[in-house]
Amino acid sequence: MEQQRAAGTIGMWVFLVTEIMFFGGMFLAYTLYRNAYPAAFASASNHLDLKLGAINTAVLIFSSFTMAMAVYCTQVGKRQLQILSLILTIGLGVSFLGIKAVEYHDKYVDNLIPGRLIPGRPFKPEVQAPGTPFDEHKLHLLPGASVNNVEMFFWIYFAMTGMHALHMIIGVGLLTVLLIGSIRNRYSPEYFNPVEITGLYWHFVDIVWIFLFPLLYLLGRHLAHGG
Amino acid sequence: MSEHIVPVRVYIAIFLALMVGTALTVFAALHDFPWQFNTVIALTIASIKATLVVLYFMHVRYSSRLVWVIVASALFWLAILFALTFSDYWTRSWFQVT
Amino acid sequence: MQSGFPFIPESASTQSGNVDALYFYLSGVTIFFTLLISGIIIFFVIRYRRRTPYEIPRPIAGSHRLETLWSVIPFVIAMSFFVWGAGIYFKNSRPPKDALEIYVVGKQWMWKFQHTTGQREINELHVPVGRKIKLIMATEDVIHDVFVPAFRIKADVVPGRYTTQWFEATKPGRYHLFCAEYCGMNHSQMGGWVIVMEPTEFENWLSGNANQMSPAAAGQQMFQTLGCASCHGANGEGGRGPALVGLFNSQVQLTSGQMKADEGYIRESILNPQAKIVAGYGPIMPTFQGQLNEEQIVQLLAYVKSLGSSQPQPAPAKPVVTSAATK
Amino acid sequence: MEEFKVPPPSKVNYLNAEYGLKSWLLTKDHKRIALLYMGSISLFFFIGGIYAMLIRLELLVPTGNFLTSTTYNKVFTQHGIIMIFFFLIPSIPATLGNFLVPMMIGAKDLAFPRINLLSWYIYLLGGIVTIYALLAGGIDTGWTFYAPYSTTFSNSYVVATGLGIFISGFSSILTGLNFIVTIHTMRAPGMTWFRLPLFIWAHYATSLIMILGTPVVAITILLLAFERLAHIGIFDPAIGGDPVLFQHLFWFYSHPAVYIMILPSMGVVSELIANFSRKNIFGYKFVAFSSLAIAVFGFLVWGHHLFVASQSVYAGMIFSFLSFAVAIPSAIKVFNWSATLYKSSISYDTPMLYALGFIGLFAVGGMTGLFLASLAIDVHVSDTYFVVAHFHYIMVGGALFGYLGGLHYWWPKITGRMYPEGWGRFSALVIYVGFNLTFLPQFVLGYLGMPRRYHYYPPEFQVLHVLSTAGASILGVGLMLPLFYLLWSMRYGKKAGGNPWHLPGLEWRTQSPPLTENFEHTPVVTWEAYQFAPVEEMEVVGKFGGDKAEV
Ligand code: HEA
Ligand code: HEA
Ligand code: HEC
Ligand code: CUA
Ligand SMILES: [Cu+2]
Repeated sequence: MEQQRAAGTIGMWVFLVTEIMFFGGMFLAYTLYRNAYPAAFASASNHLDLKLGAINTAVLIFSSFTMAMAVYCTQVGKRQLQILSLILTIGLGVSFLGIKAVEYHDKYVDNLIPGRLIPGRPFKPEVQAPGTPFDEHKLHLLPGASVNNVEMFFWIYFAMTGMHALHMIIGVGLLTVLLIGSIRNRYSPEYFNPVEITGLYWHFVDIVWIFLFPLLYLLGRHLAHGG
Repeated sequence: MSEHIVPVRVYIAIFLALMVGTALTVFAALHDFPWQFNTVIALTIASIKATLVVLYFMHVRYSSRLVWVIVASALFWLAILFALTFSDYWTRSWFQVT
Repeated sequence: MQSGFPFIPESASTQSGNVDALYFYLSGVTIFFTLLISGIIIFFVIRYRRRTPYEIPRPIAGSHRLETLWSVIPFVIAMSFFVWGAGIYFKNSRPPKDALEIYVVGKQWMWKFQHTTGQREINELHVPVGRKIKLIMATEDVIHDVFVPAFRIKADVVPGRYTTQWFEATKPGRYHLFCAEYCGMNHSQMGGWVIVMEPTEFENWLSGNANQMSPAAAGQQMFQTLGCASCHGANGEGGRGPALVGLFNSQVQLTSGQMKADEGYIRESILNPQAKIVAGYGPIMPTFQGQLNEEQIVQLLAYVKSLGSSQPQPAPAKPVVTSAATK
Repeated sequence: MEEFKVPPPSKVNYLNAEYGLKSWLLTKDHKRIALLYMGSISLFFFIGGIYAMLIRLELLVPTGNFLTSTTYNKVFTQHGIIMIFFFLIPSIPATLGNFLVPMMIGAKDLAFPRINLLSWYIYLLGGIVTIYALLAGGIDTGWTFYAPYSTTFSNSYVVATGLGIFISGFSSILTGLNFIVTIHTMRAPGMTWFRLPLFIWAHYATSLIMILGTPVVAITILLLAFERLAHIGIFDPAIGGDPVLFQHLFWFYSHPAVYIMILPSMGVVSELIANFSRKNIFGYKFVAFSSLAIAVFGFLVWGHHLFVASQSVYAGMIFSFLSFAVAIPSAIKVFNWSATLYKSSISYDTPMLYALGFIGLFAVGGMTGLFLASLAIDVHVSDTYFVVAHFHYIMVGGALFGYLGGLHYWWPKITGRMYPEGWGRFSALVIYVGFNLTFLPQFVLGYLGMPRRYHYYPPEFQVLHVLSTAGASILGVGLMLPLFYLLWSMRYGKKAGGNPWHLPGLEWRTQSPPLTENFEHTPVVTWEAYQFAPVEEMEVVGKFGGDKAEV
């Protein structure tokens, strides 16, 4: 049993290593192009919804906390609390995805979906002309930014957040299985490995977001004060 | 593997720290620091937050050496990927402008 | 065509001898080690063949001394390969200042060459013997690669930027030109000949084909028709846009820093003018991306270059890949 | 002192424990899964081999028009893709590794038997998707998928093939994960790290590469597919992307992947050299750690595929330097194997012939890799037949020879019957001769300037191409022989018994074919790896190896 438990945990850690490398490829592309096209990336970044991004960060951190509590409650055998924590975690995860969907929709409205990801709706943002009144639906280009490279940003944005969202969806699925398991009283202080491993996965997804948030939403904000 | 059970107050403390970190990073992002300090600050805060999650929420602090090694190797390989790719791009003239 | 020694191709450039020498050295080392290892193995295999079915030889644990020896010796040999190989490579990847420039555009599946004096060729390249030649290469579509075995040179041609390579032919003759990066259906037919001629012959060839407009002249024409002149002045002397006279190879003051105006920079300035703004000017220059093919861009480039370079051209630090990617 | 008993051979073993298709398709037994894998990779090897024969046939004449250029391009691409992703990468790990890793460390199974089965299904799914792509129209990008040809210009089934490779990548990740966890947590009592057979070390190193590299190629292929489907991508110059970034990401995996292919083979060869010369490996620790060193250094050299790809000159020099560094652990292995033979007792059984062949051919393949790593030479021979010869020497002369050697060596364990020794030696010889005749001329071709992936070529290269094709036919015949006699031996071969080679390894201390649980009792290991004991003791139940070896 002990060996089994160790194997499960180590297996999940090894799996998380592969996940790190998987996201690593995209982080690399991000770093490269952010360095090459700082102005375009900052302009695009400023067009993202800072408020929603920050709220989502908080939501996800909170869900990580409830997840940690779920593991804790299983370890000490508080079943009611364990179920409650799991429900909360799932709820927060779903909220995150909901907010993300709202953001995606905003981008859709502003014609910011890159390439032909959505057939018939190519990337074609309206660019704010200098001196005209601020319009939040228009792209405000900083000096030196070119629209082409803004498209690159949005592709990286959708690729990374999309991959992250996919991981969230899988995570919510795993949590649902756990929830059913705990309602059926399957886990106990002697046997909590599934909860623990799912927790590891969930926290990992949280960590990815902890990096995505500043990289995608924050860098370059200072260039357009209050923008 | 350790049977270590992390007390609830640690979790709460970490949770609060993460929230504060988030607020800080947003706050810092809206201020104009010289040079690349905006980037440095944002990434430092993110790394601290990630470290807290890894150490406490993911229990690495209380885990076997093997888990430490696994985490470290992931970071090491990520560093390889970045360092050697940039050994190309940074020595091309592409990045001459700063 | 075939040289006397059938294991190496014709050697017809200043660098081919160096590469061959290194190749012989490596071949020697390889043959030596292969024979050494095979010899040892064969000797052991015969000498220590199993004589009785159940014999158990005495175990030997190993020897740190020996193991260190056969880690250090290969390392030292390998470093000699490295130093020698990198030395030749580094030298060969710096195009000399006084080289004759030839523009190369690859497209599926042909090579177009244009001499600064206007002669155009397809799948054939005429060059004089004893002159340093620098190829400035671009592609209309996928990655191609200019490979001339007799010169021991090869470099990929990458979409979105210029790459360069150079050679100096030493022997008149006809040499294979291959495309050495897989580029689709007729990759194997995307080639032709490099024809190396005596200088006088080459002059004759040039004058025999002199009816074409030089790339710079063609570029000048486009400069007028595309409306560049409306901002940069009829002769590039400047106006709403900065002066282009003396721009090439100068140090440009940008809003975001400083940069050398090499080929890649000029290319980018035409295709993605917003990316790097000259200090003191607004981002008003329209992009010409999608309106020009690589050949036309090359001609504009040739024109801008013909407006003179302000500084004596310093040896570029990173040849072969000097170029910048376009935005 | 722990008594270790060889059980009287039971009639029940993993092969006949259960019958019926379902018992195979739903099995969680690592040995059965290994056989499932073996069947599927053999199938892919033959498909790949037929493509190889088509290549060689077409190149018999300079302007062969038995195939069109488009078809030729598809043929070599599919040859490369199938051989690499569906044959060589899973070959040893998923078959011999799957079978033997648990047995060699004294475990009942891998740590995650169900994941192991899942990995086979994933592999199969990836294979089916790829075969679908091939039948639907094929792919013509070269196995390297370089952008922008693959993203924009190719008119072939790039996305479907990419998907197949993407899927099968997960099977390799899961196998690697399973091995790592198994080796860490399931070793039998007394099986310390330095008592592990070198085969295990090699597989551990291989698994590291699998889990660290594969995800990067997975995301790369995914991005490539999007670039093709949605016309949006990080490799597209139109929006500021760099096609060379694709090459960086691709080779970040694919260079280490060549060590996924060779390390397991090196593991096999270490076993063969030691066991067929009855001698412990000279410098066990050096050989063990050199596997890890190859796995780590292997990640530092990918840029040597980009020397002429417009990579920065300085990066080229860094990668060149590091490529030479990675050669040293390989050199250590070669010399230590040779030294192991000193004052040993060498038998000339088929597996040993393959092992000896491996050393020589790998040395040649590896040292010609050094030609390629020497910048100035690579400029000339990159993308020529020199490269083709280099990697076939390592992948066929090295990796495939190791696989064949291992297959013969463990055949009695797997099937319970011996292969016919005479046929084994004969075909090893034929393969060796055919192989050299096929690929030795290609080194010369390459230096003469014959580019690779060429359908038509200048006539002066014909002589060497004819030689190569002649060799390939011999090689093809040689490779057909094992197929026949191995299958034949499954029914008519001599019964093998638990330990036909009289060896001390744990896998030999149980019956052949083994029980489903591998061992009757969990073994307790008291001996070092490759500690040979007199045959009387190996045979006598209860006085087996271990206790005697204390001396
Ligand atoms: C199993 C597969 C495998 C292995 C193990 C290797 C091993 C090595 N490879 Fe190879 N390689 C490939 C498969 C492999 N390669 C493939 C498939 C390609 C082409 C991909 C494509 O484009 O399609 C390729 C291409 C390739 C290139 C790019 C060529 C080009 O396209 O321009 C280079 C360049 O450096 C290279 C180098 C090396 C080196 C230095 C090693 C080293 O690891 C070798 C180390 C081994 C030894 C050195 C031999 C043992 C040592 C001795 C006998 C002692 C004597 C030694 C000394 C004196 C130093 N390889
Ligand atoms: C594991 C990897 C592997 C293996 C085992 C092989 C095996 C062989 N390969 Fe291949 N090869 C590659 C990996 C491999 N190759 C790769 C990665 C490429 C690059 C692709 C690219 O450029 O994208 C390549 C490219 C390649 C080329 C270059 C094509 C070109 O650039 O235009 C050639 C040319 O000779 C070739 C030949 C062969 C031959 C003759 C064999 C033989 O060893 C095969 C022998 C096997 C059999 C013959 C099968 C068994 C027998 C039968 C099925 C019966 C039929 C036989 C007869 C009728 C005789 N291969
Ligand atoms: C609408 C006016 C306009 C037109 C038309 C125009 N340019 Fe420009 N160009 C500018 C301005 C303004 C700048 C400086 C700001 C910048 O870098 O974008 C500039 C910069 C440049 C530069 C970089 C100069 C330097 O000093 O670094 C080059 C090269 C150039 N243009 C070439 C061209 C060519 C070739 C064309 C025609 C195909 C062209 N321009 C058409 C306005 C124009
Ligand atoms: Cu152009 Cu190959
Ligand atoms: Cu490599």
